[in-house]
Amino acid sequence: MIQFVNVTKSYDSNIAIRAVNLNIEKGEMVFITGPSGAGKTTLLRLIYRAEHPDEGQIIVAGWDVGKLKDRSIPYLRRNIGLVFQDYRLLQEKTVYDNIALTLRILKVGEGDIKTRVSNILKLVGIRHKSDSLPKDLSGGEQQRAVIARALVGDPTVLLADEPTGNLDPDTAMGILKLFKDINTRGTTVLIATHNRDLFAETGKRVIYLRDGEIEREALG
Amino acid sequence: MIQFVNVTKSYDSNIAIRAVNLNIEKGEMVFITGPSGAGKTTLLRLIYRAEHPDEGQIIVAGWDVGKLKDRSIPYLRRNIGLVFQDYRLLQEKTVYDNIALTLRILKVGEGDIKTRVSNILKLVGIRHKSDSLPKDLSGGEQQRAVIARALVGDPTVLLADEPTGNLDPDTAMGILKLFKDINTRGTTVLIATHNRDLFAETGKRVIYLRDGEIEREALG
Amino acid sequence: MSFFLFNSAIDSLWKGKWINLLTTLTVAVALIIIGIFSMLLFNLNLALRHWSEGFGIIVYLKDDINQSSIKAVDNALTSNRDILNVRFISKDDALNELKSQLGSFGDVLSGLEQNPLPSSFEIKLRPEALEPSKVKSIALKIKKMDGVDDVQYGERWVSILGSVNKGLRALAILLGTMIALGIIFIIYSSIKVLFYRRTEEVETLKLLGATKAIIRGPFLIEGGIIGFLGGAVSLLALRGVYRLFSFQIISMFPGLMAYPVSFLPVWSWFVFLLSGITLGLTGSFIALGRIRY
Amino acid sequence: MSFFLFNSAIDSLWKGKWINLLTTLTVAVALIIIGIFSMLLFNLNLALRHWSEGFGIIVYLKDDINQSSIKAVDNALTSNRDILNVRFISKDDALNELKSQLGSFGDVLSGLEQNPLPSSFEIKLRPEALEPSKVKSIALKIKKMDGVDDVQYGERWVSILGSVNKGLRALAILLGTMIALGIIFIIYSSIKVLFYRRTEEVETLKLLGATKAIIRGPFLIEGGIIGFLGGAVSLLALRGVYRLFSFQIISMFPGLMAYPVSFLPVWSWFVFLLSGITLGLTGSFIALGRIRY
Ligand SMILES: Nc1ncnc2c1ncn2[C@@H]1O[C@H](COP(=O)(O)OP(=O)(O)OP(=O)(O)O)[C@@H](O)[C@H]1O
Ligand SMILES: Nc1ncnc2c1ncn2[C@@H]1O[C@H](COP(=O)(O)OP(=O)(O)OP(=O)(O)O)[C@@H](O)[C@H]1O
Ligand SMILES: [Mg+2]
Ligand SMILES: [Mg+2]
Repeated sequence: MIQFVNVTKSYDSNIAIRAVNLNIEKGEMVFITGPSGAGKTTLLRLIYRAEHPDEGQIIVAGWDVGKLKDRSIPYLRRNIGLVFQDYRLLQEKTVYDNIALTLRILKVGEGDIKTRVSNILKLVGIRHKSDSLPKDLSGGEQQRAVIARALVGDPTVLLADEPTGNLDPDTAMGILKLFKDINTRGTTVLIATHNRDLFAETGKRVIYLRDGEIEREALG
Repeated sequence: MIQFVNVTKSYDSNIAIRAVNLNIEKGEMVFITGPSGAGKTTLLRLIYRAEHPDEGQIIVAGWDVGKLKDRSIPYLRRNIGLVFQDYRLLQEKTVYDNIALTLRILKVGEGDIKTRVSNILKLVGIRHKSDSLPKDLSGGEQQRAVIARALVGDPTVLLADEPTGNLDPDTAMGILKLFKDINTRGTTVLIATHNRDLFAETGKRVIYLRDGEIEREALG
Repeated sequence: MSFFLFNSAIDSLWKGKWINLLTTLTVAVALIIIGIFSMLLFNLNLALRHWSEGFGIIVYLKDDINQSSIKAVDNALTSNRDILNVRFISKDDALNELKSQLGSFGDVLSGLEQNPLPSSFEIKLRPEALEPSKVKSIALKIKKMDGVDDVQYGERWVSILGSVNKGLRALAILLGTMIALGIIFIIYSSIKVLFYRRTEEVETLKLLGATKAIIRGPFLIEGGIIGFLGGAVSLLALRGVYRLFSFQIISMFPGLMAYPVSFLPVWSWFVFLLSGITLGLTGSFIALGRIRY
Repeated sequence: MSFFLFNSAIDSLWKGKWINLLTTLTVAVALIIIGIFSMLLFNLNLALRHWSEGFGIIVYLKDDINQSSIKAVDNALTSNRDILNVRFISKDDALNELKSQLGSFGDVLSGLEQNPLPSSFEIKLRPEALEPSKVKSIALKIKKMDGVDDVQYGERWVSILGSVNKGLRALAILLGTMIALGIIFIIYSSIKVLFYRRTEEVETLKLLGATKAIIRGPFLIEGGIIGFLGGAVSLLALRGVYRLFSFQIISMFPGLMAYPVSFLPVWSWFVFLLSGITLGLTGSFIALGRIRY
């Protein structure tokens, strides 16, 4: 589903991703971990073409991401659910509208949107905040809204960047269960996190990044 | 140093802080924890007068915060170092300028600013990012920049909201040590966090919030 | 789908209602300035035409001319397409006119044994022909006709008229360009406000898989609506200004304007609305710039 | 401290250099429009004064007037503060003038045994006195003098002059108000751009303990600099426009303007720069609004 062949990405001064080879099968659930600045976010950004690789080849769901034309990028991204480390909720829209946006871009009908959004809000536990603006949510509530937005479109691939940084352990475990469920239904899931508790005892693949290189792999 | 007497704060629909009584002595180090939405951020915001209490009295470093005149608020805040859950770094300024800002507001001379900023950057481990813009930092690097900004002014009180949400365990422990050091030098420190590892085995006071009420207190 | 685009445009219009109202009014003010300017030009043009009707050429005939030659000159003049109107003034008519012009001193002419004045034609030209060089060539052509002694016309008057026309045209180009530049700047910077408010939104939309059309759509719709409203407001305001001032202007220029001041012609209303929309769309488009993923 | 404020203003000016350049140009364009308009009014006023110098009042004296009465009228006229210039025209002068006016037909007057024309004074008024009601009252006063038969003047000419003056003033107020409104809108919305770009910054500054002065300072400095630059650019541009067009204007209005078109007077340059700064500061101040913690 996601394949990195010798991928390198550097910013002016420093190399964020160094000759990485990676192969994630359809339906897998994989964790990426490593110290701050190791390149986790950069690796995810390369997958959804927010960054262009300097070298190497990236294949995602059959698309050769490095060679993608500008106008094809939206269609790649429509297959990918994204949980951003910095949330990126639209401040002027309610939680409901923020989540509905994914579906509206996919041209889903408004009636359908209503049921799907309210289901997903219930799942992440912030249904009572449906009509609030992001600024009126606590940090953890915002994080759950972002997760809801990523899941609502039933993506083929889910990329989550530090999805539980602002969540208390109980809620974090609830979210992990959600990710596992959606993975069971066939979605490929890739989670970048510092939270060892999250992948401990899952039995899933964990990739350890350091200074842009894959240090080692293990099972959680 | 910080005293809450029967403080209540509610947003239109829901009560975020419910009749809270709290007394934090000068030089103490206290953790606040509790599930997402418990009111941790609101409690901190009440201290630096970003929110006005509906009821009750709040005394901070001798100021009656609830009765503070608009034009006195800046002078209250100059005693308080703030680590925001959502960072609030100025996107158009470099890391250096972001941190220097605190000192410039305090009318410190440029020469002095230079040494103090570079010292604090070394302490949090992002000295090499001094001239980067926030958008070019990883999540954890941004978090450390915010911590540096809060510490550089040598505040009487330090309020930190989820200061390690984006940090790997090792870096998080480094930051905790920093907080302990500054606390040893006399600064009152108040940290809101979900990260149990942070306060485990510190022997410091931990306040458990739930639904806006103090559920219990314990030593970490 | 397009319903969603339209919806989010309306939504955003409403959310930024103050700044949008401001933009609308700014566009309206700019269009009002253009409107007042057009109204002035339009009416000055009408007035010039009106005044120019008073301009005549006098064709003095030779003293020994016979009736058939007079007829020939008359025919030649009448068939000239630049000439609107031809009036024959006999020797007697001329003397009577001079007498009445001299007023109470006219009696001095009663003692004359012989009429020294020639007969003449008085010609009015079509307004279109009232250009200094044109008038000169017409006069020269007439002067060469058989039986014509001399041709006189207010050369100074024609040259003033020509100058005023030229001056107005230069002024129109100069001020018009300035104001047009001003409007472009206003719209551009107003839409930049919208855009700056929403760079984050645009970035996020890109990441969520929105196509360029989906991103641009609401901005363009918004810009178009603002432009349209600006045009409409300016028309209403102009109508108001016209109502307020037209009577005053008539009473201010009692000698100059014997007829009411005109509002802008109907077709130009549509030009106003359309240029509002076009300016709004163009401004939005420029402000959006090139969208890159 | 103020160094820091100034510094961060410069910093922010540079960071938003395109939008700020745009704002500066917009302000400049608005001021240029006002400038061209002022230049037009200023020159039209000069031209009106020049033309009005041709305006005269003729005072016809009674036929039986004696030399001492003429002297008395002359003295009375000369001592009138509204009268610039007095010229006596004797009966003979008058007849000669009429003859030369009639041109080749003037010979008809040679046969007269008695000069029927009266002697007269031709008066030029000061430009300041050239107001219809004022002219009328002067004429009436003169008519009542001993030995004066009649007073004639171009009533139509005076009323046109008055109308044009009134019209210009009305136009000045109308267009001036419109443009001033436009400028206020432009500055406001431009500073709003600055402000929207920096609401986050303002919020953060508040949380870091910045006083209102520290928050407002850079914005005000920035607005003032933009306004000043706008004023300076508009002055340069106006100077350029003047250079380009002044000669053409002279050649376009050969009859009307025998003297060169004037640029704006020096004191008005400072008015331009100062109003640029003031508008910039005012716009910034309004756009910043009330700062609350
Ligand atoms: N846009 C950019 N310009 C320059 N350098 C960048 C940019 N984005 C990231 N970097 C740098 O690349 C390195 C890897 O960054 P990345 O965000 O991938 O780290 P990360 O593993 O996600 O860290 P964290 O856990 O702190 O979020 C860091 O040193 C960072 O400073
Ligand atoms: N501005 C606001 N308007 C309305 N409700 C608000 C506002 N700010 C916070 N709330 C609500 O108040 C409650 C407490 O919020 P607070 O941010 O204090 O929680 P928290 O303990 O910091 O949570 P987290 O760990 O998720 O950051 C939440 O239910 C939140 O939705
Ligand atoms: Mg990251
Ligand atoms: Mg919080």
